[in-house]
Amino acid sequence: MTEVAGARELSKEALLDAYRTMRTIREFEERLHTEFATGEIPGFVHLYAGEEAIAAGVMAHLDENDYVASTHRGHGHSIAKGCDVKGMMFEIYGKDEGICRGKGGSMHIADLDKGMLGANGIVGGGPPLVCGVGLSTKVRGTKQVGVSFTGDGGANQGTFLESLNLAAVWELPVIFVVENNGYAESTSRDYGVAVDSYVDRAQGFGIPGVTVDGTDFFAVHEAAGAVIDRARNGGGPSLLECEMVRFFGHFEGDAQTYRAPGEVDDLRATRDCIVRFRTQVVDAEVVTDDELDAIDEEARALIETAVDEATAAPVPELDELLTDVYVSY
Amino acid sequence: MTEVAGARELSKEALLDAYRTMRTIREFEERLHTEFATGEIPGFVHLYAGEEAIAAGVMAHLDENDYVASTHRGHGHSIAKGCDVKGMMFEIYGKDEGICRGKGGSMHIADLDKGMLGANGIVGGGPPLVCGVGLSTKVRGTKQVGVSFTGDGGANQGTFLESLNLAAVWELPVIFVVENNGYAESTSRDYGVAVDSYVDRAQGFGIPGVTVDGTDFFAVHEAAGAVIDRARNGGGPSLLECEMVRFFGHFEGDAQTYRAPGEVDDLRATRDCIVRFRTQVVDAEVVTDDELDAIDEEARALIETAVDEATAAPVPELDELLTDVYVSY
Amino acid sequence: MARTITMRQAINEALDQEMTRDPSVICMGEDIVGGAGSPGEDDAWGGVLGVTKGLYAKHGDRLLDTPLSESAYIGAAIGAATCGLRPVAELMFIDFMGVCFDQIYNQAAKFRYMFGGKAVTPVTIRAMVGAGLRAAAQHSQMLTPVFTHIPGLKVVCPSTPYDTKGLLIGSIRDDDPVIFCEHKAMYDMEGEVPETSYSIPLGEANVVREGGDCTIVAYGLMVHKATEAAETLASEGVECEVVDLRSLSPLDLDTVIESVEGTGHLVCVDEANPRCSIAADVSAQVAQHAFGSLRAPIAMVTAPHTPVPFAPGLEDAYIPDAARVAKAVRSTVATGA
Amino acid sequence: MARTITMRQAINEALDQEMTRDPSVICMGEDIVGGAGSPGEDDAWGGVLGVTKGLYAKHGDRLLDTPLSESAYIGAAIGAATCGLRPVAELMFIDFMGVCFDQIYNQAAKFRYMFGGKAVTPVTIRAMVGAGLRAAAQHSQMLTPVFTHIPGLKVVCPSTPYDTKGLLIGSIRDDDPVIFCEHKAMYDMEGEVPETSYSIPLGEANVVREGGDCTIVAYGLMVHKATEAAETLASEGVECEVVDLRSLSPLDLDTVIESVEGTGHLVCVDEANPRCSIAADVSAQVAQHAFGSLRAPIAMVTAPHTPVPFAPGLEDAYIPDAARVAKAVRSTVATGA
Ligand SMILES: Cc1ncc(C[n+]2csc(CCOP(=O)(O)OP(=O)(O)O)c2C)c(N)n1
Ligand SMILES: Cc1ncc(C[n+]2csc(CCOP(=O)(O)OP(=O)(O)O)c2C)c(N)n1
Ligand SMILES: [Mg+2]
Ligand SMILES: [Mg+2]
Repeated sequence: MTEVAGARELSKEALLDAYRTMRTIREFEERLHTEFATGEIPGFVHLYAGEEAIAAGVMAHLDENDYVASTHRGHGHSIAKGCDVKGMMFEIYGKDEGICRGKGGSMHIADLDKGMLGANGIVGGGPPLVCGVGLSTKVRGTKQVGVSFTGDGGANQGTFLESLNLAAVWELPVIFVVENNGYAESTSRDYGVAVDSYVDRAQGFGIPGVTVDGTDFFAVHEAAGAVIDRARNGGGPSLLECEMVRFFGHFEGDAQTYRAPGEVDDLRATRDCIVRFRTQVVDAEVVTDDELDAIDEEARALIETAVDEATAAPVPELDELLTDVYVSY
Repeated sequence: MTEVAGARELSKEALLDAYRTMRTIREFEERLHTEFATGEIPGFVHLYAGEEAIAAGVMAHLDENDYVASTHRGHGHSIAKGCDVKGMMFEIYGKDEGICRGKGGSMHIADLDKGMLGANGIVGGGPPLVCGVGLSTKVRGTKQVGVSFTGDGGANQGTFLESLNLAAVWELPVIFVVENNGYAESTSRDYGVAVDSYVDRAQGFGIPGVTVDGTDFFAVHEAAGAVIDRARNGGGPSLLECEMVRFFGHFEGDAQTYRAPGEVDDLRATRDCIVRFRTQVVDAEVVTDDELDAIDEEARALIETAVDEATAAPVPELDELLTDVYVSY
Repeated sequence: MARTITMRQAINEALDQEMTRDPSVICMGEDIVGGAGSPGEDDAWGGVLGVTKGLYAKHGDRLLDTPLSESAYIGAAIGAATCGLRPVAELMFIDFMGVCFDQIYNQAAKFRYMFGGKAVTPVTIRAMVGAGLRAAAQHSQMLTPVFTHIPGLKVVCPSTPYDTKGLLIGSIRDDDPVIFCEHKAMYDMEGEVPETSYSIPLGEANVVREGGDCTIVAYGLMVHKATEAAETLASEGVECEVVDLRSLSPLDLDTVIESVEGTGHLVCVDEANPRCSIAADVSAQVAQHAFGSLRAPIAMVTAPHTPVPFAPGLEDAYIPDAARVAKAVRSTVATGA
Repeated sequence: MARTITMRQAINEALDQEMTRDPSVICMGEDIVGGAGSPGEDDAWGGVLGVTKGLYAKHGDRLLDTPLSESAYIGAAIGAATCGLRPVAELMFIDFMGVCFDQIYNQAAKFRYMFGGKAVTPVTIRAMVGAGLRAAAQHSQMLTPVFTHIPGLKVVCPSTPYDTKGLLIGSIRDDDPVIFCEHKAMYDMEGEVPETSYSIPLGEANVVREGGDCTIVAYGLMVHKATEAAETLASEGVECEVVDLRSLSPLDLDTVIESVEGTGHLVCVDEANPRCSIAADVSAQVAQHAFGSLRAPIAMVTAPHTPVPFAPGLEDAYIPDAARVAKAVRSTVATGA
């Protein structure tokens, strides 16, 4: 019932946008999973499937002037923040027209024009950077906010913990989203952390927080809206913990024997944020199945084209090796 | 009254030992302050005067098999942990017979045979090391504990915060003492931290804690006894926050204009842990003024000799420059 | 008896044998066991590329998974080393050193000196180095020069399974802190390795190929590029002597100089970035101590002064290859003939 | 108009003028104002050695004291640089880089390359380097080679108040991350400095003394040791050309080579530890690119491969001095004559 209520509070356009974002991410990730198996995709690839509601629910409150610092598992954040999907696919294939000219790959997708400060190969790399975003908006008196995403494992990194303190002390317009999917690589969240909640931890630094079910788009959307609003209006930083599920391995190629047998099938059957969203909005009678099917098809076609074009696209010229080290030398 | 009660619980020998420790530290530091002004003492010197009750109160529960990691303000911890006082003085003067052969100086006084893992020039350097102490005792099934000292400023360093988590997760026999003297260099503790208590912060990591008045030896002694006992008997880590006062500048040469006018005089008049201890034990009628005066004299004589000998002592031979880099090369 | 095993197996065997031999040896790192606290298998990963797989079954709690906090657990390994253990800590990718470098260079490396010789810190820090896995700028660095610069640290980077086993055992037994660099593109490389335990002392280079025309100094993966180049050159009538440094600190300069005295020509190969690199270091020391033996300019073949690019073609161009080494040799040999 | 001021004042003036000129310039660091939140004076310290004293009175909240958390605030400076500010962050002692190095070399240094040229990161990180203040092993390092090794970082280390002001202004205006190294033993050194604002571009060495017999390459405090040696040698009839690198990355190799072509002899002086040092780097590059001009072995005069000792006599022996430089010059000139 509440879920239906949540669905009724958003405009139809907003609902369709959110669905499009989540569906595009899911399609992107499922397809990468398949393509990776063929051996066509180089490097380490960490998929966001199952976690889409967080990226969509948070980013719905941001515009291009707001900045986001992502993680190694960055495709979802990038798509939701408005990065060009084809450009991302080209990047992951290491092609010249990639969003980073093929120089970054999956772990370093960034587009500063869109406010995407980058996926990050270093766990805990992002939180200090986002404090800088908050500082820059304070110094200039603008209304931008910065959002950093950190996993349940990354929330044990000193850089993250120091950033909580700095943001609290300087009252920065910054939101720390903790994406708690229960695992850091193969290690259980409960092995790496001795307390139940990251919110308690944040409170020990003077940062208020809230925990939501990250498979419920509306819960994420509402909580994110509140903390982003507060930050934007001078109310300081917050922590938003999202409990969520990871549908694939830590990275592609992970046999996942550390998970319970049947765990992923169960999660897919019972905790799929996209299925849940669909049920919510259709039950609320604000969107029809047909409308959502059309978006499914749109997403499918987009990713299909993206993969086709990416595989066919030219690789960077070799002299690109030596460019972009300095602005001026 | 309670103060008197506290004094009555300890043996006379323990009380005299505690007084001797505190008095020796005070004498050491006051004398260094004077000597530094003459220009005879090289380098950066951070004095512990005013904070003696913490070193004495904590170390009373440790023996040579327990390990301590100290800070840049390490003289007090070293003396209380049993380092040779003359050797320390020689070291601070950069002499060959110094406890570190003159190679370390004030900021690196260490004696592993006494369980002193070193003063540390890096704020936050010690807490991870002490986790290693705890790990080593767990792996070997011994009963040793590790104690790290960190200032109110240092408690914002990522290394300290990560160590809280590691100790909690591994349930290490480790105690984190936060020496809260209100300042990190010239910066107020309240500028650097957005919460009232470091105990709350530790709880966010799953570590229990307690705050005591660090100018009350008996309060420190009792609280430290409890947490060290718990750690020694498999009960895991704790944090002990001591509120305390610094009688000198951050380092020698500091004009301290960031302090309120008269602040230090007030503190010396009202919050001197040694004066308080003396009153407590004499009021409790367990120790006489004469007995304490004798210790004062003893401490004075010891430091006097230490300074005399240190100034006269030979400096290291120049070929010492190249020794001790590796055990084997 | 020697059998053919991979470098991955050689590391695993070295750890296994040292843990069996010495109860003070423990291993720790993120996911080095894998599955800690998780509902599935306990010994699930054995490290991110499976190097420590199976050790948990044999040694149990002396292998510890850690929370994601490199400063805390690398520091804990160092602290434990100062009070009697002999920990082997895995940093996973050497690229992560930036979040815990203080514990390594200001603590472990300096204790002995700062404390007037009284501390020993027998810790070994294992980490993957090098490019070639399309792992991009933050997972492909060498960074060997950064550690080599620091007095008090020993730095090892083996090129064969045989050396890997012996040098890892040597590192664990060494009483100084050692940075043990494993090239991730070489884990599947095979070679003959004795089953029994043996230790190779740190600080001894290995002449892996003899030749009188030009000395090529290399380490890690680059030894193989150097050897490949040497084979090509042999067919052109140019005989190269390939010196595998094995240990970057301490450095066996004597072996390098002896070789240069014989050949009069020197090419230094390094997968690290060029500035202040191992290649530069060896070149400079030879230019100072064996200048008279040099008959031509010293050549350095290194990665360019850029981060490691992701795109496979660019990454391949980034890594020094046999062709570039051969070209450098040809040019120096031609000059000084 | 030029007046005589100290290096400390030159830094202060450069910061002052840039903050006045460009509202996007901010300064941050531990105690760079001093007294934040404390009951006494607000602007109490101006940094641990008083370098930023007085700037708060003029620029107020654009100078920020920070909590004791280098990763967080250095990272914040870097993050702010990517979105439009031009922060100058003070790391206090360069020795503290170990607790925040990741933000510097994996983040700031690599953004531009990893992101395909789209990011600019105009951050300047000021830090004190060098020995001489009896500050011992963890407060006296150079570490300049560590930063120089990393592609994407620029590294500057001035030797005079004049250069300090111009290079600091140049660094702040530069769109790349710059590590600006201030030798703490030189803060009181005086020199002529124009009152007006001026910028010295990064990557240009300076020939501070001309001479035809031997080239001495140095930077920072060592420039003065080199010049002192050159003066002694001049009285012996040996004329040295002293090249002050000023910027270690980018490196002005052309100026070095041009000088060596004239003199045929090279001595590289570096206060850093020897392995993979700046001295080694310059030596190696000359041995590769100007070998033909060399008439004798290249000599390196550096600190030993040890941490910095505390005892004054040992520390003085640690730091390269004019006598050692002169000796190296005499020996190379004698050899190649
Ligand atoms: C500093 C650092 N340490 C370790 C790693 C290796 N690593 C990459 S992802 C990861 C686990 C991250 O877990 P979490 O933060 O929960 O994010 P998730 O993968 O679950 O999204 C680890 C250990 C790294 N990239 N950087
Ligand atoms: C990593 C690091 N950052 C900064 C410093 C410089 N520094 C030395 S002591 C100090 C303040 C420490 O304050 P606190 O932890 O409260 O200890 P206190 O001096 O009050 O005993 C600072 C900033 C340092 N030594 N190491
Ligand atoms: Mg996770
Ligand atoms: Mg303090």
